[in-house]
Amino acid sequence: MYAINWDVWLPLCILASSLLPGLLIFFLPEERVVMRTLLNLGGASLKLVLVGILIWGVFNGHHYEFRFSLLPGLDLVLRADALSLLFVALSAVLWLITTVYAIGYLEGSPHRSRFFGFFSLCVTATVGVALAGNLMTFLLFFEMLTLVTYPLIVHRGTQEARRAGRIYLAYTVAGGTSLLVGTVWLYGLAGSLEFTSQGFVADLVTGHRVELVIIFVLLIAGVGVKAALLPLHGWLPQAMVAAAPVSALLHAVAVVKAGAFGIVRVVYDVYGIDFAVSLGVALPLAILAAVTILYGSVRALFQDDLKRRLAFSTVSQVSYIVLGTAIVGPVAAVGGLVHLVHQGVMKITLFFCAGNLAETLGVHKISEMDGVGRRMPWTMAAFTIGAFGMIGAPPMAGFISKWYLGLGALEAGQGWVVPVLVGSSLLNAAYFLPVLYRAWFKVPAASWPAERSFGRVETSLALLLPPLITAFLSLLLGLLASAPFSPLQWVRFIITLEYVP
Amino acid sequence: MLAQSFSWQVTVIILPLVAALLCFMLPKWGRWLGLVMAFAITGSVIVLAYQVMNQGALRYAVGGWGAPLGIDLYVDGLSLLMLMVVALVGLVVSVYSMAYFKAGKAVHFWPLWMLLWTAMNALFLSADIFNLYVTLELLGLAAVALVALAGGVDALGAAMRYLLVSLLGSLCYLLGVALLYHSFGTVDIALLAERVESTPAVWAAMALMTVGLLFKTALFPLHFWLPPAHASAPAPVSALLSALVVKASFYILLRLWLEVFSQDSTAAAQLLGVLGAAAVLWGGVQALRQTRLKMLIAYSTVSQIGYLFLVFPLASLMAWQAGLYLLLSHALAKAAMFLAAGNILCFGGHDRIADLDRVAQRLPLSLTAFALAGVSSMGLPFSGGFIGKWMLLDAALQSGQWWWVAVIIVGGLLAAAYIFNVIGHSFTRAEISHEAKPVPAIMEWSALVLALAAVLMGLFASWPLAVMDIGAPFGGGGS
Amino acid sequence: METLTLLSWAFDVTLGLTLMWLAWRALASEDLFKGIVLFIAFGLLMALAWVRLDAPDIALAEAAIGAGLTGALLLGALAKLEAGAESRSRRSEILPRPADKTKVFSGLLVFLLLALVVMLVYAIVKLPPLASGLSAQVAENITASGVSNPVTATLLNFRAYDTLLEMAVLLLAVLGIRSLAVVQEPRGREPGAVLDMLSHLLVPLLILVSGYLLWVGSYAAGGAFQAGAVLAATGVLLLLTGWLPGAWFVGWPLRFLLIFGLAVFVAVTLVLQLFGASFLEFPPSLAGSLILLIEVAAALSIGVTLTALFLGGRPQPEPPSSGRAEKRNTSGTQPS
Amino acid sequence: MSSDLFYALTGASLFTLGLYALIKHAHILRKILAINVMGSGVFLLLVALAAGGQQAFDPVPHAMVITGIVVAISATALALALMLRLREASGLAVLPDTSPEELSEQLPEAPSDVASKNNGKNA
Repeated sequence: MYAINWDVWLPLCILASSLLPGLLIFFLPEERVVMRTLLNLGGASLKLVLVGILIWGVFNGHHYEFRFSLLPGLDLVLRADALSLLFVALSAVLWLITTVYAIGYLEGSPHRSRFFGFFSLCVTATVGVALAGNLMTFLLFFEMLTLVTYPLIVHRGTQEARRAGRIYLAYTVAGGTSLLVGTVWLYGLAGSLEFTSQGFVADLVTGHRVELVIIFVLLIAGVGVKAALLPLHGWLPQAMVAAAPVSALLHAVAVVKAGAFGIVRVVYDVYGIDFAVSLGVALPLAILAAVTILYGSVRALFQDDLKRRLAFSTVSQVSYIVLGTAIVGPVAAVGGLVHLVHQGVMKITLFFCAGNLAETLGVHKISEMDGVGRRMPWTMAAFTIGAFGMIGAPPMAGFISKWYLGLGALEAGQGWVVPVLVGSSLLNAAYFLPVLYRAWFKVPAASWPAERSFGRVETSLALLLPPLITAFLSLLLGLLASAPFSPLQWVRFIITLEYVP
Repeated sequence: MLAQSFSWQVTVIILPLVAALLCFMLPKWGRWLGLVMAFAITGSVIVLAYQVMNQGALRYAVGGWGAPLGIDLYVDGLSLLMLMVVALVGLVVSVYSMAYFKAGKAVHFWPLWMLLWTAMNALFLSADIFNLYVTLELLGLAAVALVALAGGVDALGAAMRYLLVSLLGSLCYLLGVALLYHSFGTVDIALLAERVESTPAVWAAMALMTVGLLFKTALFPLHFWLPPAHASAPAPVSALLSALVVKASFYILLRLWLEVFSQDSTAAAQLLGVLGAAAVLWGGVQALRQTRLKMLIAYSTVSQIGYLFLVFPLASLMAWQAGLYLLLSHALAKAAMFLAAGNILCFGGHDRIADLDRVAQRLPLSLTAFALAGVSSMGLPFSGGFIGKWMLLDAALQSGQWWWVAVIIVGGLLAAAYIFNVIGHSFTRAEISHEAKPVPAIMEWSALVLALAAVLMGLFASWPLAVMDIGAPFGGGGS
Repeated sequence: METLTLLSWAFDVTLGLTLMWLAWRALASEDLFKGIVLFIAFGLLMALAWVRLDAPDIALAEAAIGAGLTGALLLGALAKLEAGAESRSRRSEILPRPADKTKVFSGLLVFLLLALVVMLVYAIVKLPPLASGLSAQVAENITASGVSNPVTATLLNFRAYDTLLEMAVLLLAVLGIRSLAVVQEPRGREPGAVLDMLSHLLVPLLILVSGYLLWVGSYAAGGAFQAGAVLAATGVLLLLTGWLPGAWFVGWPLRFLLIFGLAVFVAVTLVLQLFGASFLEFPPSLAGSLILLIEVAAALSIGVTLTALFLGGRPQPEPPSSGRAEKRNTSGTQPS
Repeated sequence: MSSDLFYALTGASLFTLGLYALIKHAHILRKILAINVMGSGVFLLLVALAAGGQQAFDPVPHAMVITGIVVAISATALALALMLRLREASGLAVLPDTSPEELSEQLPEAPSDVASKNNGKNA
């Protein structure tokens, strides 16, 4: 059945599977709930199927690449390579789940057509980022992601939401500009922007070392804004005023992940890890990541607002990916990269649960969570799994990441990383365990701030199922880490490409 | 024989002129005549484009005399793209105006607009600097009369100022024409390009013509007349002025600099660049300070015009292309913005940014148009503005003049700030305070179509770039 | 150099200096009326300068249009200004506020203008002495142009396209004025007996002169614009004596007359194009008659157009209130 | 110096003189006069330079000047009509002297244009 041109069009179809439903949804009247749901879920499922085909095809030696000339010498390239498959698969799976959750969460609220339209566009941009075959395409979708996320953040139209939107834009537009300048400059030097494993800069540019360092800083600063690297993280805790599905999207599926993914791309496929080391930029990046890890954890400790605490936790956790990328050594790289998946699955669970608490009981603050485990046992069970994963307790997914990271750091002779990891894990425990303690062991207050009843179940099924599924997934990711086709194995495969000449 | 003498260049000029006469003669039918003719003009521009793409640049001797005695019409990639963007924006604005102008104003609008169109088409096709003067006057007077159509004190005052500035600019230009004619005995651009040498008269002509055209193009600090004029005109007129009319004088400037003044003018080019940079920044800051939407858009035009002048100090092929690309996408985006602002103004009866009153929900199409056009103005993907900005950055970095990069970046950030300021205000939860007037769907869609065109320019850049090469208008100005 | 007698030299210098002095006084005089009168005088002296420069065609055009009609327009506008001033505050019209610019600004301005003068003078003095222009080409092609007056040949054949667009400019001015103002009612001003009698005498004479200028334009100084201007002078005279176009006239007949010249121009060239000529190309055998045809139509239109410019608005046969009310309504949608 | 050259220089001076008056005077009628003087200066220069040569006179600048004169009267007429209309609306025959930035806040004393005044009140 595979005609040749499917190898060209499949990546585009994956993009279109969320783009077209998204555009259609904009024009749906508010009350066409069934049609909208159908479009949403249909698009999400179709995307999942297409991604499945894509992965299957890549395994069977197909080379998927879509090319479209933007400017003379510069193409828009969508290509399925090993790294992009990882991210595409992650976003496709999590998008489906988040869509289900969002449909449940926003039931009856105004302007849903607009919301879901941008929601779909957001995922489209993310998939574009994942499939980008050169830095130009990456930049295009990365900027598009900025734009389509903004309406989601300000969706509620409250004063705080608009303020968060403004802050988000201030950071991301500035970051985008930095990325743009870096990209143009690099293009001027190298004459090409095609991602290649082990990087293209070393092959195409001779000399210009100072410029290359500046460009590296520009690029990393550009993508680092979305990845919430230390001085650029300010928008993320603000953005938690958005609705829970949006937070899930920001933290786990799209924005933050796109940033982290971008760092991986820049280090591996633009500069190449060896060249980055020879330029002397890898170690500073690793140190920055380590500082971010500790800083995020410390800040998380002092937040009473649950979503804010989770947001700072994200700041910390995403930098594991950066850390793994920047430490020179395949093992650490595996740990970092696999955390892209693991953190996504775990953090989305946590945000779903936080959303459930807010939506069902009106609980927003940790201090209001006393005994919430008795009222909503399933939700809190999922939360607990996610939290333990974050802490890095074996056999959860998070443990795998941290284990590889530590091992890799030792292997690369960068022993200083281990205390960072340990310290961070302790901090993780320090900010998650009290929450769990409160939820399970404290006596509930007489009444919840704003309780809604859902009959026999603790909350609506559309809200309950997604966290359960993702919690289960994060268990599975840890338990079956060494099974074939697990993200871990996949990441190992990617890393062999990046490291073996 | 007939096929040879029949020229689409002439058709493109004569059709709007005939349309103006007809609209004036038959005022009752003016709107429909105007619309039909708008389609006809657009059609003939398309045919002309087809012809030029197949045959390359075309020169046409009016009256069969040929330069220097007669006047030549010349169309190459540069003029073709200008004609096409005028046709596209003109067509959409015509459709929009069908709904916008009620009977009383329509009687005046249509003939004036058709004469404006005549002036622009004639201007982009002319290869003769004195003929260009006549088209400039036609253009300026038509634009002024259209601004005055709004009728309020603001509009009349702005139109008056605009008229005086426009006449001043024309006279400066004409003085330059006189000097050039007497230096080289011709007013044909191509012949001038052959004969030109560096003499005091040429320098004086360059200074005079450049200043005159800068007045009309509203480059900082000669921009003072633009914001009130563009903001107080009726919405379709604002769109035409901001999108097209200021570009017409820029086009002449570009032609002259490319062909006639191309030799050793680096210092002057740097000066233009500096003024452009100042315009980018000043326009952006002023736009940010505005409380009225249309004033904001007008200042945004001041800022965007500045970008076009950053091209002069770079003077590489890529830079010229970038400038033209920015010009085209700005034309589309700015027209879309003014039309969208017109919708908002019609809808709520005011255009105060601070209480846009949930237009995001109530006029989603117009707001989308504004936002998409805004994306192009900011230079974010996917939009023509992004492509232009990319090329401009590339050209700036390659020429080693990195300081322009800083200007481009800050300008983009300012644009993002003022655009999102508007969009943010449309996402409020405020209670609806105004009784709103419904806006005809055709007006909303018109704005959106132009905005989408600006977006599409970000995806299909190869084609306009290929058209730009026809006749190599930038070939002589290369590095 | 020709024999430059001291006398003619002195004449030229005196004329030039007088021109500058008149312009200066016209622009600087406190009284606007005086300024306009001085400006008209300036225009007439300009005509004299054109004669000195061997440009009788321009001299005619300048006298008729530049000085005569422009002066009439200015005086008419001033009259309306002052008529309005009686009902409103007088302060700004009679004594114009000096623009509140600072001294620094004035100094800078003077400096810049001096620089401009120096630049211009330098450029002019340094112009290459041999600037033969296009006289040779014109002379070469004059026989094919259909007329023997080279200026008319240039205007209506070599550069006829300019003239076409220029007539569009004229039409545009009328369109603009008609969109701006409505001439509501006859300004029932009784003309003086002298003026009335004069007009009876002058009108036929002027029409005759106009026709003559048109005819003579093909071989001597004159042509459509000069003829049109004289025609317009007739119209202005009629308007001044209180004549207003009848209601039947101000509708489509007037509009038709306004566009007539352009329409004929376009129609002629389109018909010729059907027969294989290129745009604005007149076959030499027909050129003379075609140019005359176009000139007649153009002169008529120019005359009506210039008169309409003097009228200063759209004559309104119906009650004027409707146009007014509608104007207000629509302007209500504009930001103030 | 030939007399033609002298006329050309006169033209240049008239241009500058008009420019000065255009900028200095506030009354629109005077600005319109200034524009006309500038125009005359340019025309004079255009023709006087052509007459400079010894050859037969060059008719092309003459035609250009006639075109220019017609354009000038068109512009003058439109400007005058606009001035009268502005005076009718605002009571003043001067340009709104306020800086364009303050356009929306201007008109403290403009009495007559009902529509725009009402608008201002709504604000």
